[in-house]
Amino acid sequence: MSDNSNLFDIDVPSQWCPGCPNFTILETLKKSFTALGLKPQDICLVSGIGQAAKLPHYIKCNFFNGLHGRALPVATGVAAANPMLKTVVTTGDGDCYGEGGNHFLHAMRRNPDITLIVHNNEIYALTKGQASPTTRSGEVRALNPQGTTAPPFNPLAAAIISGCTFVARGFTGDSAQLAELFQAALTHEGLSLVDVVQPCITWKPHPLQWYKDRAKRLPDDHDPQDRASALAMAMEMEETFYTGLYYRADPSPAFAGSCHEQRAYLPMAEQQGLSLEKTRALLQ
Amino acid sequence: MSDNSNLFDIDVPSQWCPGCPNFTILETLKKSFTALGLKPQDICLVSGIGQAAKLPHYIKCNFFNGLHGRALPVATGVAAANPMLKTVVTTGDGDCYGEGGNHFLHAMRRNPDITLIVHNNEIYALTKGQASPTTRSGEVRALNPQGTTAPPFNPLAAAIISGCTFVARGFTGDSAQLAELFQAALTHEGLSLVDVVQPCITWKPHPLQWYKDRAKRLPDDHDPQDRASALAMAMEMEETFYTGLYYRADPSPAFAGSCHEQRAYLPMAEQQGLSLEKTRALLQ
Amino acid sequence: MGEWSIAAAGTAGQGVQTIGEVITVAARKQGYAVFSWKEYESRIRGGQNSYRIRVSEDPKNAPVERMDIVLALNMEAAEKYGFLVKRDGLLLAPESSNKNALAMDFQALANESAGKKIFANAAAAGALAAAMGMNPQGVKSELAARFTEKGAESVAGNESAFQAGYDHAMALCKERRTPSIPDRDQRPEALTNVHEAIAIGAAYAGCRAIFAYPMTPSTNIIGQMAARWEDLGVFWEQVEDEIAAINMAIGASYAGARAMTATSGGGFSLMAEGISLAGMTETPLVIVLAQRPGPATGLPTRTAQGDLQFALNAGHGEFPKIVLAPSDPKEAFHLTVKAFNMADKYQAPVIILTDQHLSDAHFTQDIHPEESEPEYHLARDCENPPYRRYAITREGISPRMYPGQSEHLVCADSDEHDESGHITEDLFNTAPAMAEKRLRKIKAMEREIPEAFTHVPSKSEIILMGWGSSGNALFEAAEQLTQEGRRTGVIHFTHLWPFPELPPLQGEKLFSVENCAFPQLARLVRQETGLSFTGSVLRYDGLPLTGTYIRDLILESL
Amino acid sequence: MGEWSIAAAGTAGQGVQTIGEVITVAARKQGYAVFSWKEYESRIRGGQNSYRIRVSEDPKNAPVERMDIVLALNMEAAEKYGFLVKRDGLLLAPESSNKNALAMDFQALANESAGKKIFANAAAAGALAAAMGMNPQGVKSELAARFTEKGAESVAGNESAFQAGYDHAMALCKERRTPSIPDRDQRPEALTNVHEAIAIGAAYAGCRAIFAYPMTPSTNIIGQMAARWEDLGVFWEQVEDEIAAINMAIGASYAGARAMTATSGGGFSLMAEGISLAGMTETPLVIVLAQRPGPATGLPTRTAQGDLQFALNAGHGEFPKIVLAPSDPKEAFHLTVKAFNMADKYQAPVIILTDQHLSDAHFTQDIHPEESEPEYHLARDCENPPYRRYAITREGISPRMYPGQSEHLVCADSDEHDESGHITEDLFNTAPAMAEKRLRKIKAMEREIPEAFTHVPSKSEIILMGWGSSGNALFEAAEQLTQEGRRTGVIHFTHLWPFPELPPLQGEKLFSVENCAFPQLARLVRQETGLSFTGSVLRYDGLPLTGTYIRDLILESL
Ligand SMILES: Cc1ncc(C[n+]2csc(CCOP(=O)(O)OP(=O)(O)O)c2C)c(N)n1
Ligand SMILES: Cc1ncc(C[n+]2csc(CCOP(=O)(O)OP(=O)(O)O)c2C)c(N)n1
Ligand code: SF4
Ligand code: SF4
Ligand SMILES: [Mg+2]
Ligand SMILES: [Mg+2]
Repeated sequence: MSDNSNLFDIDVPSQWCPGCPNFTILETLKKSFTALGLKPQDICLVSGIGQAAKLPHYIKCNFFNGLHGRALPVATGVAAANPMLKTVVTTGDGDCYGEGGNHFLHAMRRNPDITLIVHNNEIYALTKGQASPTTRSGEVRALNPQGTTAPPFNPLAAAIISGCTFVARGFTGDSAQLAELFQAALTHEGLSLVDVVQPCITWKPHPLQWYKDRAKRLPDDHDPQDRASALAMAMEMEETFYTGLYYRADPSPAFAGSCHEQRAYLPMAEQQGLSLEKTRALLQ
Repeated sequence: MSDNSNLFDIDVPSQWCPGCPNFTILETLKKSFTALGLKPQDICLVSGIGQAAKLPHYIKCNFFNGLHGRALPVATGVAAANPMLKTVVTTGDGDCYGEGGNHFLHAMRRNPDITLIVHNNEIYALTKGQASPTTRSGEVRALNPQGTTAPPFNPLAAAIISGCTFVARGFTGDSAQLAELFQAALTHEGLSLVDVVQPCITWKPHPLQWYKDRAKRLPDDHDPQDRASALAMAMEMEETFYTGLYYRADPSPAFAGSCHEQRAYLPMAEQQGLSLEKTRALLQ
Repeated sequence: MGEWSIAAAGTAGQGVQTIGEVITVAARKQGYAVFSWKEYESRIRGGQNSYRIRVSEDPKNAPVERMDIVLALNMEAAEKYGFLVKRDGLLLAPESSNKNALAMDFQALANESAGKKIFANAAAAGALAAAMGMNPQGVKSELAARFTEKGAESVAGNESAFQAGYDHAMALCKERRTPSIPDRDQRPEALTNVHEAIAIGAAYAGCRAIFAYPMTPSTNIIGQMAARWEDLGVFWEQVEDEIAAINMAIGASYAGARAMTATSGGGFSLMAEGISLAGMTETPLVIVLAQRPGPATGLPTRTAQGDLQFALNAGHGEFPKIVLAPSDPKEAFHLTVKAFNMADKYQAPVIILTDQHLSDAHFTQDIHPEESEPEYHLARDCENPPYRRYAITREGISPRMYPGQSEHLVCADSDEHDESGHITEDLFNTAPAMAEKRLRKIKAMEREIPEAFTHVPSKSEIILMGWGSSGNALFEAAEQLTQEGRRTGVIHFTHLWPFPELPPLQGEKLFSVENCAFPQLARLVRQETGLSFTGSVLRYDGLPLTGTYIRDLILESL
Repeated sequence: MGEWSIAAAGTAGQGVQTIGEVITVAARKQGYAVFSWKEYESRIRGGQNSYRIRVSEDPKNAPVERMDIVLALNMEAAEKYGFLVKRDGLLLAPESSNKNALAMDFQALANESAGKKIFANAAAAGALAAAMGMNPQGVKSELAARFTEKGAESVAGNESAFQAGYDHAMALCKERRTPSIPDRDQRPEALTNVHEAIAIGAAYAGCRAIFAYPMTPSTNIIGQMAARWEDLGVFWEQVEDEIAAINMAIGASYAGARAMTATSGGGFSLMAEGISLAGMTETPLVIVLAQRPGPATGLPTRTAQGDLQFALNAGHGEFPKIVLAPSDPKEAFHLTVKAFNMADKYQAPVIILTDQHLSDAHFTQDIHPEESEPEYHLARDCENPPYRRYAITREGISPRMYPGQSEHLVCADSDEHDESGHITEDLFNTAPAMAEKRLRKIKAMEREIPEAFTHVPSKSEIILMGWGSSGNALFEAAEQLTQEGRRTGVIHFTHLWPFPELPPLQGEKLFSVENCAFPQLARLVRQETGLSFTGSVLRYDGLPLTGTYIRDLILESL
């Protein structure tokens, strides 16, 4: 094994464009797993469809690469069935906020113990450059030759107002911070959101420099416990996108938590069904 | 015609429970139409499925009573096809924020010229009392005998952060205010949201008094132009629900507006297709 | 020996349900088999609904068209349901409207006897018990049992009103031929319901989780899981929409849990993509599709069998699936266990078709759970490492492990994939081989599909073919027709896909019998066998098929 | 006279598309008919893709299996596509790998001649032009035309590299038999594409709005609307999901606009409930389902005909729908006009089935728009007030007005409803009458369904039955088989539902020919006619059916 290699490396050729910042997310995620002492079998990646959603193929672990837009419900099912797995969703802005918007909304409320990583490139990359929910208004995309008109969806604000207790934004240009955010998110109980600004270098919604000019770490005095100021920062989207941990509160009770506790965290696969005796009694 | 009767009365027996506050919404809406000088043919009501969504049947006007959760996209299609219609969606909390959550999210961004009235009874009434997205946590509902665990969805906050320029909450116990809100919403260009607190007197998520104790008009000094304070008020949900106009900004360009302008507001039904000549030319 | 058919009708909230239930339980305690069903409007209060009861010595688990007695709690109910009364039957109603009607002012009786009009339904129950010739003590004590919680006053009021109604009717009924239901020294089989049997069957079959969105008439399945959580032990979650429901169930199942969902037509439509996902990822999944008349919202509280072809073909692309359809609680229980077993073994979606009628009907029928056994097919370990989730095998079935079970990684993919679960673009070998592997499972599945249930006496002139919910009605129709000189056999399908073998036929006239408007079973049978039908008996008014209905239409079309 | 089949292959981004396009246009300008198609991986960069070109004097609008020349821009492409070369064909590649291969270092040639390796694809184009025996001036000027925008330097570089490649290949090719494409004094018919024909056909048919969510291979339909907005004048909106798409289209259509949506399998699954809604509310709707191999995500950039049965049965409940399937741009254009006309007339959903192959292929074919005419069926006024949206009529078709048109109110309902559009619970009359009314429309629709296209010479031994995209391949297979002494006829379906009449058959051996793994057309034909098939020719590797492929499998199975 070379120096850079790690437990999570796998020999599957990538379908991403060479040099895509998705690789930064991939490598950072692998390193974060390693840093947390996780092993491939401890992890279950769940994704939908899109460039982002191909990530699970490039990491050695369990994965379920499902339908476009449906990663969160699948992951919720996984988290319900096996609380011992570290369930991580890796998805795109189209996958998660477009087709999957309703699940996003309700996952925030339901609070399954999942780390949600959104590769936010403000575009539908795999289908060749259409606008996504996070595309800024006025930008030209494949199906908007005259520019989009709708304002972008604000995932951080949506998460904060919906009860999510871990809301962060990363940037592929700042992998050190990204690693910190991933590790913090992975250890947070309940749903944690890391929306990652991920420039697409092929469809180029913007040149790389554009992102670099705008990405700024949250000011040092930002207090992630302060929901109101987190929300205010999240609403600032025009010229700067602040990166870092916007909001973190004490974890709320996680989805299915009391059921897991009652079953001593036994995976459902190992649980018994209703006994014949009890069945007979109930059928009387 | 009796004193109370109006242009919008229709002789269709109601399927609502006698005394349901839905009748207040119905009557207030009819009066608002009258007050604005609208005629039945000017209006198109669109609804989904639920008790709330039956409203169009009880009012004399055009209507499309569609699928559960899909009122907003149908209404968006109507608004695109005929800008001369006053398109109004009447829906329930389950219909709009549950099954229809993704459309809600994106309608806020797309901004079709629609008035969206949500009968928010914090319950799925028609299907007999299950929790809805707006049910408060800890409350007992048909499928939550031990109480729900998720925090409620906050439609006002969601609308405000998503670019909606008219966000209000009404209460069936305050029909004077409701009438004001309806009329203001109906005259607002683009999407306007009126979430109406509508107690269900049959499944009784709470006794009527519970609502009366908690409903309060927004303080006089509330400035609906101030988005931050509108958002802050919307986030206050625990003990009081403030009613009134939370937020109103200058209308953003409405969905399909430039297309309508270009076609001189001609309904699509009256527009011509591609001429034979031009077709022939394009096929060369 | 005889049998009696009764309907209690009235406005939602007037106590029809209570009357139906106490009569049902009391008749059972007197030693009789009861079959009951309901029909009601899609609203919470108001409207006119009815509760139908069939009482017999031996179980007669099918609805009938006409009633010996109709109890109408108000005059609109009398108006609406009066036609149900048999020629020599009886209508009990507040006012008299025709020669078969007995007028009894239930409210006045209640007021006189118990001081309050709200006891009117107790008076009506008394009148019904009298008209039926039941043991009044039994009904009365059932009534009392239901009101003890509300206090002694309520019990006493109900009792007085009941007695008044009973006495009054006894006096009036004397001259009339009425049913008679004397005590019998016999315990009937259990009172069971199809969706309850599915819920219990699922728990017995090892189902650990159900994810569903409320939709009539499927809601009572997750409702059972929620209400009987302590007993059944199945984790349940009401979700934001049906797409979430099926994808969560798939996620849980991928993670090793036996999981299910339940819905009705509209929700099932929304699940089509998820069904295809289960097909591609080879994830076991049980879906109950409780039918109601469509299209779209249709008649939400009524019954139909209109989703057969859709269920058979739901989901884009090609993949094996299994479609089952019980006709009663016993079949429902055993088919549910089979559904979980087959889903697990073949790693495929299984659809169980029920309908509103089955959802709301109660049958007299014992279920013997030991006749079915949960079989588990998760691989306990990997026999030939490295583990490949989609290893190509002779029968098409790959060993399935669950994520976290061991160091063997479980990689599932909705794209076309290689044996290890990774996306493939290899069109020469991998992609077609995977398509073949998946479809090969159908051959193996077919071995577990029994021949269609067939009862065709030799020299039959007619064969009635039906499926699912109409089972008992088919047999009653065949019996009636045979008695009337038209020897008639029955082929009834509880397994619809893979399509079962049919016995060799002898040129009988074939009729499909379907609770829908556009023959779907007939098309399926023709597609699979080439057989032609003489005709179809179709019912599409939202009500269940009955023996008489079928018989009448067969005779008309002969 | 002859015909030539060429493939240009390489990595996405290497210029395969450019080479294919300039050769296509140049060959057309030389007076030839060209048919081209593409196959490519589901990724943005990398992978190995190919662009296939068939050049002939008369149009030959079908793909073929083997190539006269394969141009491989890199050695992986040579490896992957080398097998495509006919026995006496030619492989042009950077290095030599087998006896049919000509090695030409395109990069070196470009570097030497034009000073930059990036002109390698121009060198390759030159080599290809030489190997094909094309007029080099024509190709060169097409190349120049594409690069003028990039400046004179780019044009010059491309030109030099092209010339170098051309000269080099001319020298090398001399000893080899190569195709030859001399100038011809003939203008071929137009170069057309199915999805383009659908977009233009829709605009011509009066379509005013399209709502869609991106999904390969359907995206280029809304893509045409967006890119050619000024010309086509169709309002378009990219929406949040497919459920929104179909419901918006229904909303617009209810409001009087001719409206459509387009999607692929997964998105179509999500639309099933909306299709049922269109059925119930009797709202005209045109849906293009561009198929790709499933289930689930499947092979997103490949082709298949795997959604036939699903399309026929999509949506819960029972309602009339129409399913059409063009095999080429001309049919696509006319069927699109027909789809809008029929949707409007019968107030029902119409599904047009295409696939990835049709989405990406270009045909040489003139389309004569005047052969179809948009017919509008909106009622201009109410003849018998009061206006009732669902008035029951003999044919089942009610006059349709639009909201806001006049004081007549247009009330549409997804619940079962009465004539005025209000919810009904009347099971005795209204509900069954409405179900009948809707289904009655099928009878009327059937009159507009022509007999299946049939070309069966007398004394045919074999009949090939296919549908949609495979049309021309079927005819080529039949021709080949007939020439080889197996007289073969063709029945090709462009109208699939209502199912068309078939001509009387004479006991020929029937084969269904389908771009899928589990015969679906065969099941449909059997369901509707009782006919049995001798076998099926199935292709499920994501590539289109070809004449040779069909012929080979037929001969194998005889
Ligand atoms: C139901 C469905 N609709 C549409 C698609 C087509 N599709 C695949 S990926 C994609 C967009 C992906 O965008 P995003 O999630 O932002 O990922 P990116 O490619 O940008 O990383 C779409 C629309 C699909 N696979 N399934
Ligand atoms: C696809 C689909 N899923 C589920 C249903 C069943 N359903 C009908 S109404 C309803 C809930 C309605 O709740 P809400 O919108 O809050 O209206 P309310 O009855 O409370 O006024 C549900 C779940 C349906 N009709 N369609
Ligand atoms: S298309 Fe864009 S997002 Fe996708 S791999 Fe290439 S650079 Fe990355
Ligand atoms: S169930 Fe509740 S919401 Fe519905 S009509 Fe009755 S009181 Fe109103
Ligand atoms: Mg993206
Ligand atoms: Mg509600």
